[in-house]
Amino acid sequence: MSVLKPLKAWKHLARKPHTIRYPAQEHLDMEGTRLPTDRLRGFHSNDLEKCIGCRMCGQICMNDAITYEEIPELEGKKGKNIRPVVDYGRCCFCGLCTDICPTNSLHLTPNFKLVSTDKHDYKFMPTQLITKNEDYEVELDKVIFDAKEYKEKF
Amino acid sequence: MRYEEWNKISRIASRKSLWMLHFCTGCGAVELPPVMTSRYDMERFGMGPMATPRQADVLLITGYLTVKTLKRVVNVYEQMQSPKYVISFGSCPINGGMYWDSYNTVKRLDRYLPVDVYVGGCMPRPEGVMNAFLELMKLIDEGKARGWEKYQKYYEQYKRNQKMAFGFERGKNEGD
Amino acid sequence: MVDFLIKIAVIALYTTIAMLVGILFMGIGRKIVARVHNRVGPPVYQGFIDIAKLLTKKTNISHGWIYDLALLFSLTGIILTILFLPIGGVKLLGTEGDAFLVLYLLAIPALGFALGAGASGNPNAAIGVMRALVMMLSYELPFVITMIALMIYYDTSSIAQIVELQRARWAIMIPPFMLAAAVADMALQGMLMEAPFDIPTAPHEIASGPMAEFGGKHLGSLMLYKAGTIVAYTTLFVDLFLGGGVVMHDGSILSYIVNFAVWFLLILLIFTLSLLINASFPRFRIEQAFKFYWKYEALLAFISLIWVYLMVIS
Amino acid sequence: MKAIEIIGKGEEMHGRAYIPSGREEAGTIIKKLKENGFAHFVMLSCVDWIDKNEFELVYHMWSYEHKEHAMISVRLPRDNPSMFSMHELFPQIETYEREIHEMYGIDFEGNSRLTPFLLEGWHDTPPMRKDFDSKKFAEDVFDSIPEIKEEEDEGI
Repeated sequence: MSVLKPLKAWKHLARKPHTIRYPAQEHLDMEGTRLPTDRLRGFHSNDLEKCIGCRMCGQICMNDAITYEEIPELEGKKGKNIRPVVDYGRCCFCGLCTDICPTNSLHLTPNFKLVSTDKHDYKFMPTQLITKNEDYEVELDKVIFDAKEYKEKF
Repeated sequence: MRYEEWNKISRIASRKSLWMLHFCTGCGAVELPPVMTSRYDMERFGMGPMATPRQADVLLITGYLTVKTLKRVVNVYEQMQSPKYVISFGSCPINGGMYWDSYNTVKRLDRYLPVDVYVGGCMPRPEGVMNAFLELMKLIDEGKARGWEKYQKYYEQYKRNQKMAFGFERGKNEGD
Repeated sequence: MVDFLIKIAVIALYTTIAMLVGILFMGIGRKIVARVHNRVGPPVYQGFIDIAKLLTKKTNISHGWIYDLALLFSLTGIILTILFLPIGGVKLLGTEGDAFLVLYLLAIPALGFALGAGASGNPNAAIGVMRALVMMLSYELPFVITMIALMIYYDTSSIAQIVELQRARWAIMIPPFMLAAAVADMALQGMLMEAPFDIPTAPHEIASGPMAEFGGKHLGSLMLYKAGTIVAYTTLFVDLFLGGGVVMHDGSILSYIVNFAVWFLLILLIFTLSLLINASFPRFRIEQAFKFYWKYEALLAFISLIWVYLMVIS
Repeated sequence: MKAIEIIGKGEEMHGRAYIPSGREEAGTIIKKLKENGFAHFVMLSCVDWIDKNEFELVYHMWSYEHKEHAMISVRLPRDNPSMFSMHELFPQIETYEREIHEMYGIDFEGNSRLTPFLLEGWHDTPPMRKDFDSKKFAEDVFDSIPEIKEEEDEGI
């Protein structure tokens, strides 16, 4: 009886729901990997020590999202003392800026959650507190999103 | 019962029962099905899609807004019954996003409608969308989500900006 | 005088309880549908929150006094229907021939709803009202035939008496009424506007139909009306076929409580069944629904009527 | 390439038949192709060749019989461009013509529905023309809209 076939849906009553109770529960995929994975293109992180202020990222950015700001504390180091400021009201997370970056200091982190009531919160200088920088992998809890929190390495 | 207490009951009730308008303007509409359906299930918070603006509490601006859509969005927003809230998704309503030099995309939504919560990303993942809903609930609970009062207070400024975007003023300046 | 005041107090209590049960059932219904969809669903008390939110909304758009009063009209109609139905074997109002009265009263809330929706002037509401009235016309034929079968069998036209006469065994245990109960259950599906007969309020086709222009406090009272209909229609079904949930007859306080609990469980069962059907079937178009009721349902109802008639005369 | 055989001119381009045509003969070519199996009118597109000072209208057609894609190209001058409407042959061309009229400012003789279509209150150069500076327009129009000025007190 094809009329009664939809009643197969009642089997879900006896099952555990498929839902992820999001704020309380982590999103895992079938193999148990945490989602989103580390390859997700979220907000940038920039190693201010490694960055040389070459303006390459701003030139390649097709959305005009990257502007530069001066950090006087960086005077006297290699390169210029300007560092990129990303406007996330423009950025489309294409990753061209990280590909072109000659020192590999600019990365896209899997951090994507930013909810705010003020639109000016979306323009900031991506920074990173680096303890060990030989690894490409970015340690998430070491990323900070405010230039004011920048501390010198030594 | 005093007005303040009544207000508090209203806030508590509307926080747990936010009905969103099912009106999708841009690419962010794709992020809503996982949020609405069984994977993230926003009905856990009492949220649900509603068919008409009269019944809805939350207006979602899911992505870019063209001038033509803005006209409809403003109509829809004014039909909603207050307290009403606006959530803007993604980069485009913040500062133009990918369409920053487009001839037809209004770039900063807060000049035309009062926005309560912004979500970053292009587009945000469903977790980001859920975060925005939770943030809005928190704001309502604290009594800070007052976009609709702002819209009433600065109505003339909003109307002037909307008219400028719709091209009435533009046409007048050129003399036709 | 005191008797009169006590009666009024009891009526108020019953109406309140019926409304609260209806609102609770809306929450339970959403939970059940969510579970069939493999979701978690809202909390069970969600209906109370929704109504509280709608009644505390700050602006309300009115479309004239017909729009405002029509909802009161339908709310009154549904409360009156509840009062004429024995709940847990307790009869509040009612007299000889109230089965016919209830049939008329069932039409009043739908008409009030239609009046309000028509006054809103929205074209979607007009389409929805037209469909709702066609739907009413379609489900009433099989439902009335099953009711006539019951009246012939029990030789009375009072619902309270039908409930009384089912003491020995419930109507659903008699073979022809099994068929009649199946017919009446599908008619109930149309009365509650659940799928597959939810075309009058199809949310994504005609923007929730008659409710298209309702918002704020108006939608809140509409949800109260909806809660009332859930209780009224399921109670009608339970009264007609399941003996009104009466299991103890000695008239003690305990029997009141037990009968009430059984009534609650039975309407919950009927409502759950209706929702499970709602959650698993797609929607009929209006002419398909009409055909379903007037062709298959009416035929089955007629068969049960003839069967009952043959049983009575033999 | 069947389309080239039917018309008797044109060349193969990326696996498709490319048939250059004059403004007047395009109608007869499309009609002939339609009669010979090219029953599906896919779309009408337009290219602004600003260096050569001309527009190129491309009529894309598909044949289910020959499994072949044919492109009929018509070149028009950039000042006062106009073309014959073909909505008698394929009714759906009317919509493409409306869009191209709006986006490029090309006039289609015989199309009675060249009314505002996608744009809202447009008074400028048609936006898809290459001499239209989209960035400057966006800056002029949308960036000039002022922010909402809020008063200091939060007593609302």
